[in-house]
Amino acid sequence: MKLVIGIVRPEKANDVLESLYRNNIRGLSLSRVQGHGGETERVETYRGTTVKVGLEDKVRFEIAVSEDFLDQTIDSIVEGGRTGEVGDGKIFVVPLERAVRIRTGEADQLAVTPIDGAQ
Amino acid sequence: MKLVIGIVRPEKANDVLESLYRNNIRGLSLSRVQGHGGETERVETYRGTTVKVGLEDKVRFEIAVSEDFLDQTIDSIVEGGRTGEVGDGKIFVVPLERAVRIRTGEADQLAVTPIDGAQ
Amino acid sequence: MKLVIGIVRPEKANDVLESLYRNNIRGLSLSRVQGHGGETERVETYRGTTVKVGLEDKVRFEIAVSEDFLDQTIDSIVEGGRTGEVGDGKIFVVPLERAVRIRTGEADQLAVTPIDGAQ
Amino acid sequence: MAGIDTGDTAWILVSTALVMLMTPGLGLFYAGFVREKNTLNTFMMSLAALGLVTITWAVVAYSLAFDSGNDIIGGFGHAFMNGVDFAPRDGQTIPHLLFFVYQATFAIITAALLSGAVVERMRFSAFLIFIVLWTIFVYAVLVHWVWGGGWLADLGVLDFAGGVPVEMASGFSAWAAALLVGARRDYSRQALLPHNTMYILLGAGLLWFGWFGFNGGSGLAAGSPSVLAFANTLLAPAATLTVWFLLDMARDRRVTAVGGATAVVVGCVCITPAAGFIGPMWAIVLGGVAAVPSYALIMWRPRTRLDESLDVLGAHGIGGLVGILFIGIFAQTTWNGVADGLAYGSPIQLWYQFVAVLAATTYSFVGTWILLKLIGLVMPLRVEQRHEALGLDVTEHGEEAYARGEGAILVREDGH
Amino acid sequence: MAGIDTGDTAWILVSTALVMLMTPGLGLFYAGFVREKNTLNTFMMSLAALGLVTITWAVVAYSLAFDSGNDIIGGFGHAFMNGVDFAPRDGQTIPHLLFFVYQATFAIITAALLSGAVVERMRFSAFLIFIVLWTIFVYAVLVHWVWGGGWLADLGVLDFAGGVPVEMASGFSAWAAALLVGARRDYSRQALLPHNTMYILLGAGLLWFGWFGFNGGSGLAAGSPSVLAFANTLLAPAATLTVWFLLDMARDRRVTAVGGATAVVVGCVCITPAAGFIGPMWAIVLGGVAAVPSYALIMWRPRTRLDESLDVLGAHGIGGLVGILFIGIFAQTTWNGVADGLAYGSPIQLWYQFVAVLAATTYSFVGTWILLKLIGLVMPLRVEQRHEALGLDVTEHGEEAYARGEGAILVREDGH
Amino acid sequence: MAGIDTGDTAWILVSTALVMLMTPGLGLFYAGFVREKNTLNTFMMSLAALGLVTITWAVVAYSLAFDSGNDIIGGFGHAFMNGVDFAPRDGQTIPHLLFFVYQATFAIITAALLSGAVVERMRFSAFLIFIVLWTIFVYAVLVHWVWGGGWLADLGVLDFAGGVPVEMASGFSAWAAALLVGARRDYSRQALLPHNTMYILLGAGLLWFGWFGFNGGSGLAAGSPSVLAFANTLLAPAATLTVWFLLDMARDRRVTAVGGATAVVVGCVCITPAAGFIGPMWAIVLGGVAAVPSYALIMWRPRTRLDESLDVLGAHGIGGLVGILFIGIFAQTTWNGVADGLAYGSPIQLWYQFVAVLAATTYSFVGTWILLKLIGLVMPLRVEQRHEALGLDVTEHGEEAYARGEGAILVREDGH
Ligand SMILES: Nc1ncnc2c1ncn2[C@@H]1O[C@H](COP(=O)(O)OP(=O)(O)O)[C@@H](O)[C@H]1O
Ligand SMILES: Nc1ncnc2c1ncn2[C@@H]1O[C@H](COP(=O)(O)OP(=O)(O)O)[C@@H](O)[C@H]1O
Ligand SMILES: Nc1ncnc2c1ncn2[C@@H]1O[C@H](COP(=O)(O)OP(=O)(O)O)[C@@H](O)[C@H]1O
Repeated sequence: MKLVIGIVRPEKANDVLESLYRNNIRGLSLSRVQGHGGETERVETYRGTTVKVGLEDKVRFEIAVSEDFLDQTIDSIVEGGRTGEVGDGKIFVVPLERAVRIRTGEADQLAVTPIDGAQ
Repeated sequence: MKLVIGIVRPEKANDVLESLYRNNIRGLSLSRVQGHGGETERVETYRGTTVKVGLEDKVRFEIAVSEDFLDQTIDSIVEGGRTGEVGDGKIFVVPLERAVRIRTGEADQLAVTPIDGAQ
Repeated sequence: MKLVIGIVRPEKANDVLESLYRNNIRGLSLSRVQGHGGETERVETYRGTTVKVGLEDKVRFEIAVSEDFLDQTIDSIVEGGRTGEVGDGKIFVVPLERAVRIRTGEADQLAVTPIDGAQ
Repeated sequence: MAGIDTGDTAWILVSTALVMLMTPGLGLFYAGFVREKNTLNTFMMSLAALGLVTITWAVVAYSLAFDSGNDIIGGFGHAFMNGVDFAPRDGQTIPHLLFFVYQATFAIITAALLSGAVVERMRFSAFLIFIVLWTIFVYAVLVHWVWGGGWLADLGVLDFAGGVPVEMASGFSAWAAALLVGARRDYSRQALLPHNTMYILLGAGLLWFGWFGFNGGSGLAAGSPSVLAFANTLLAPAATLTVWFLLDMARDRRVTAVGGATAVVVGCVCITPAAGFIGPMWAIVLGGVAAVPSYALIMWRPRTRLDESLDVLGAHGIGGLVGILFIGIFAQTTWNGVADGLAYGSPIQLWYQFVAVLAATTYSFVGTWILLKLIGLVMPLRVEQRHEALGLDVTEHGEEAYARGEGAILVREDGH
Repeated sequence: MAGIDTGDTAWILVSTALVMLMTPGLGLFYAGFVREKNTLNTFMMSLAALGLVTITWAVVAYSLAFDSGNDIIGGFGHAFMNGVDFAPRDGQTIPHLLFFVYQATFAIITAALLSGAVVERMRFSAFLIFIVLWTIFVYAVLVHWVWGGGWLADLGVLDFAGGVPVEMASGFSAWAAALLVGARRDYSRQALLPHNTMYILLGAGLLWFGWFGFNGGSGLAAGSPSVLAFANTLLAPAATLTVWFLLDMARDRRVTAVGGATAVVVGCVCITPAAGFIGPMWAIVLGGVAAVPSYALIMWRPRTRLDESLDVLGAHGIGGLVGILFIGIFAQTTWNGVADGLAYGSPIQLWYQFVAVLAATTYSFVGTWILLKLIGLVMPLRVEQRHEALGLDVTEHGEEAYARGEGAILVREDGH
Repeated sequence: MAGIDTGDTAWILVSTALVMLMTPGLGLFYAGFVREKNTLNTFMMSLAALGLVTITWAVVAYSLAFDSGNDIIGGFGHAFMNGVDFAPRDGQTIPHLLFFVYQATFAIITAALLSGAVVERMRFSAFLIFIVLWTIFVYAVLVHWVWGGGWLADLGVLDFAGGVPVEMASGFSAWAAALLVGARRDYSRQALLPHNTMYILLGAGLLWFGWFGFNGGSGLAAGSPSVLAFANTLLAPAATLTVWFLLDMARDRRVTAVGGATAVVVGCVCITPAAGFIGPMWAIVLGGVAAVPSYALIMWRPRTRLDESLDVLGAHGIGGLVGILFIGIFAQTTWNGVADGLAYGSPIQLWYQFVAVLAATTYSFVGTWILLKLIGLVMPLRVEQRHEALGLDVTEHGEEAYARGEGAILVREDGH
């Protein structure tokens, strides 16, 4: 299993989500981060205080997947997140040794597959 | 060493914390994330704009532990975080190659053990 | 490649950034987290409700680097983030199997090196 | 028009606007106290009062309160605003219509206050029905008793700006409501913290600002009683604030912001009934004295089973009660031109005030209990447990207070 | 001074302050509707109106509106506030200078309203130029027509507090502006959600509060018309709120907070022209009735291509139109002392009102179209696409609404 | 009561409420400027003024300011509000009690202004003691000089609404306080950014709104001087805003929101002393002119070692100074009925004004210096370094502005 971390533009987060759902990747978590990369810095002024801000808002996806879904997941993120301009973000893949579903205690593969529409 | 990532309901975050403390796991970081899993989507309306929101608020724990504490950590999270309903969340375990305590520069095992009540 | 996670005091985040930039580590993401470690707890009161809060605000850096940059990265964080008092934070290093630049689809090493000042 | 004074009219117009502003101010104040997931629901309970209670007031409640009727309740002579026009009421120098609308804003804010007891769990529709009925059967009745020619007025009870129908009524009704609606599921199990203390502070500021119209306007003119009431509305809360700081210091060596905001409200509450009846130095004393019982109750209440969530009883019920009794002791003819209290030679006044306390607290507690029992027969008073956990903003209103675009996928309803 | 009444003066002073407060209130209301990255820009459009429109008003627009002139436009007699001093205008009991400043606050808020059509994309400098020109060529002209002795006044049109120059003018100008500036890039592709619904609710509260001065002050005295207008400004929005709740319930079984705030505005808008002309019970009816078309338009509009982002047309244009026509039917001499509508025996009034609708909507739509076309010749109306994506706070103002120190590195300009 | 005018009374009642609202408005404004961890502490300094300064005023400061006494200081005749009742003061048409309470709100806001110099580091208890003493020994004295029959009044100094005791006093006291309390630890090392610019904008809106009562009420009646002052309070800040936009554009091609909010304050400040003395077109000029020195100082100050954190000196000290001098040149009897300035043939007035500047700046700077030195002898003025790093909300008040339940574990004090 792998843990896929995808950092994308906030305005593309929805496209990434839709593209992931379409590929049946339905378990994921996301959070807001700020990133620095090749983008230009901006200058802000508050009264007499001038600052240089080198960070841009990004959305960070964290998705645990089984080996078979890995490529699909990466492709979905690339597809949904790309604009072609600097700042589109990165995907990182980290090995995942164990996954546990808290509700049931189930481990591994099963845990990374969500229960459909269950309630 | 392992890095344990636990994603739980916000309303259970305190129970998880208490259960971790009880098991002497005292170094941890947490953040707010939004997750998508098997939960049902909800519909929101703002004037004429209707949206489908598939994300729920969750709290993400990140805990570096030495091998010996791993099971205890996982059990604490499961115990504190379980309600039995869909949406309880997941635990992911990732290998951890190095850990450094910034204050002292100490590396590895030592770094993941907090100093008791010091300061 | 490695994924370096550094958790530092919010008031030192800028120093860490400056020290990373100086060492030519320019791709990174950061987010706000709350951490528990060896720090003392504080008591807060809201009308008749008294609570014990054991969490401190921290900033979490996430930096993907190639092997050669690893030590430099760790050193930069330690250097920029240290005050010497309990609560300075931790650095965790996790193996990174793949890195993809979303804009181009480039994988691995290339993806972790940002494009200079490009636009 | 004959008998109308433009200066008096100007001041009551303003006072009305000020009291109206208190309700959004209260919405803000209360919204700060709840968890993020219930922010909108909490504010909406105040906004709902601005809508429904106004209409209720125009249709029937005003008439029941202020039409002559009998000792217990007014008649239907002014139902649907019949006869409410420009000619002033007896002894007044402002248009009847203005009196009507000024009083309407009192009915609104009082109903909105009740929300404090039931936030984060009450079904919105049940709350709507509750405030409409409460305005008719509890509020209008109590108003009639003290201001509409009812038995408390006849007795000689003094209540300048609403210790009986506003403060004690909301406080003791809140108690009953909290008992009947029940505690929040997480109450006393989790820390339920104010999600935005700035809302609380700014809300308290707006409430205090509006209270100048509430008390200052209750003289129904720009004359001496209004000026006295106005001045006291600065002095008393200032004293409450000061004493609250000291109490906070004594307890924990730290002055709290939530405490400061609470003190503002308690100070304004305690002076409400007394504002036009006691001298300014006594107002300072009252403000200081009233801090103590409210402080004690507000600190103690969360350790009990009673989830009267935002302490309407502690702030309004007790604050109003203290103010009403204080009049009985320190009312002073030289200031109010009307009556003296015990300290100035007229002990009977304290008895009148005591009767008012008994009547107001009992009637409002029992009345609210009955109303909620009845409503509970036709619909559940609370939302489902699962909804309570998710938060009422999403479940009752389908909105989030601080929505973010991420993860919100646009629904194109007509397949565009 | 002879002819001046202190009570009237007091009330119009207050009314002016109240109307002034509406503009920051609107800034808050509108800022809540946009995404976080455009918060400051949105508020700044309102603040800019407080600066630039005030100066424009003093220099020339007031004169064009209220100096005698001809049927179409006033003269330059009061340019640079010439002759605007303490002596009251004919038939008024307040100083001319106060009348000037009261009217100034109307010009300000009306210009600020236009921002609702173009948030999140219009170049700030273009907006500044636009509101200056619009105040002169659209607003001042329409004011002259109805209140400055122009042809609509001559005809017999009734407009108490601004159905023509404020509500319909802003609404239909917004429509034109939205067409010419074009939709936001993400419009109808992404969910563009209000980033802070509490701003919207509190903003609506402040607007309603200020509207008591807007309508209540339009009698220019503390007399009966003002009191009637004031009372109606509580009653009508309360009815709109109630009906809006019902409409929301009918649609989705849930009452929305954004809807509630919108209802407040629509209710205040619809009563604006009618406030001093119809009786209180008709005001309640008007408030209820006016909810329906505005509701329908506001629900339907986002499904079209027209990104009139904050629905100025739906809330103000349509609300004002309904109010203007309603007068034609239900105006009542017994209440207003001036004129009856169709229902009270004077059908011609409805015709006058209808002419006012035609004139106001056409003139403002066309006028705005021409002005923006002209401005578009000298500068782009919109920011660059890349800037729109980044947000206008950072790109147009160099600031963030909620700045955090992390990542902001201090620039020491002089090498300290 | 004889000699009382209801219209005048109505307007001063309202003005008092408006000025009172300025203090929560200021709390909001200032809280926006600090970092999140000091939000509540900053607001609490304003709220504390509402409590403690009010009581100080009632007990002794009012008497020292307005009781006859001598040229330097008033007597104790009105201590504990002795003799403050309904009978108007000489030459006034409002109850003495109302005059007292109106002036109280001035004392409150002035003390609250001082917090701007010392936010994010001053010990809360030291601040409380400071404002009480400052109100007595600095504020009351300066008030006596210009308005209480003191030597500046005798000389012929004109100060309509507080250029001397409010604006210059707070500005130059802030300078002294910043020097004595010392810079924030992170000052000039880290970017200290406003955590919520919307608070700043809304706060500025509320301040402007309140300032209509501040200046407009300083005529103590609803007559011509009040109307002039009121109108000028719209015009001058509008001009300041416009010029500030231009200055921002010139510097960086971008208009800033923080700048806009600052301009509002500077504009209101500069017109404060002059409001009832100069004609409206001169008010516009003053507003525009006053923007320049304040702008320059506010841009330059952060590059110095002086951490006068929220630029009370730049906004209030300099703004007030410019306004005071401006009167000396452009005061006009045709508008004010009292005195002419240099441009209208009376050059001596400028000299009087110049004396007022010298007296106010010196006395307030030195007085504050001495008071803080004395307080520093009994307690540290600053919090501990570690507390400063953690933030004063948590350390001084035991609260967070935006608390979240996660990680907050309920303490059950009595083992329930
Ligand atoms: N080495 C890295 N480690 C962690 N995050 C990174 C790294 N490089 C880039 N990022 C994230 O990706 C975002 C976009 O990266 P950037 O280099 O600007 O774009 P691009 O990939 O298009 O060249 C950054 O804002 C940052 O959040
Ligand atoms: N594959 C995954 N990767 C990352 N996070 C996940 C994944 N699956 C679930 N989650 C997180 O766990 C939460 C609960 O998951 P869900 O599948 O709804 O519950 P359950 O585990 O009870 O079936 C989600 O909201 C999401 O935050
Ligand atoms: N085992 C851990 N796993 C994850 N985060 C940790 C761990 N230990 C510490 N941290 C983070 O580091 C911060 C500082 O740690 P702490 O132990 O207090 O300081 P120090 O390293 O100086 O002893 C904590 O607030 C927490 O955010």
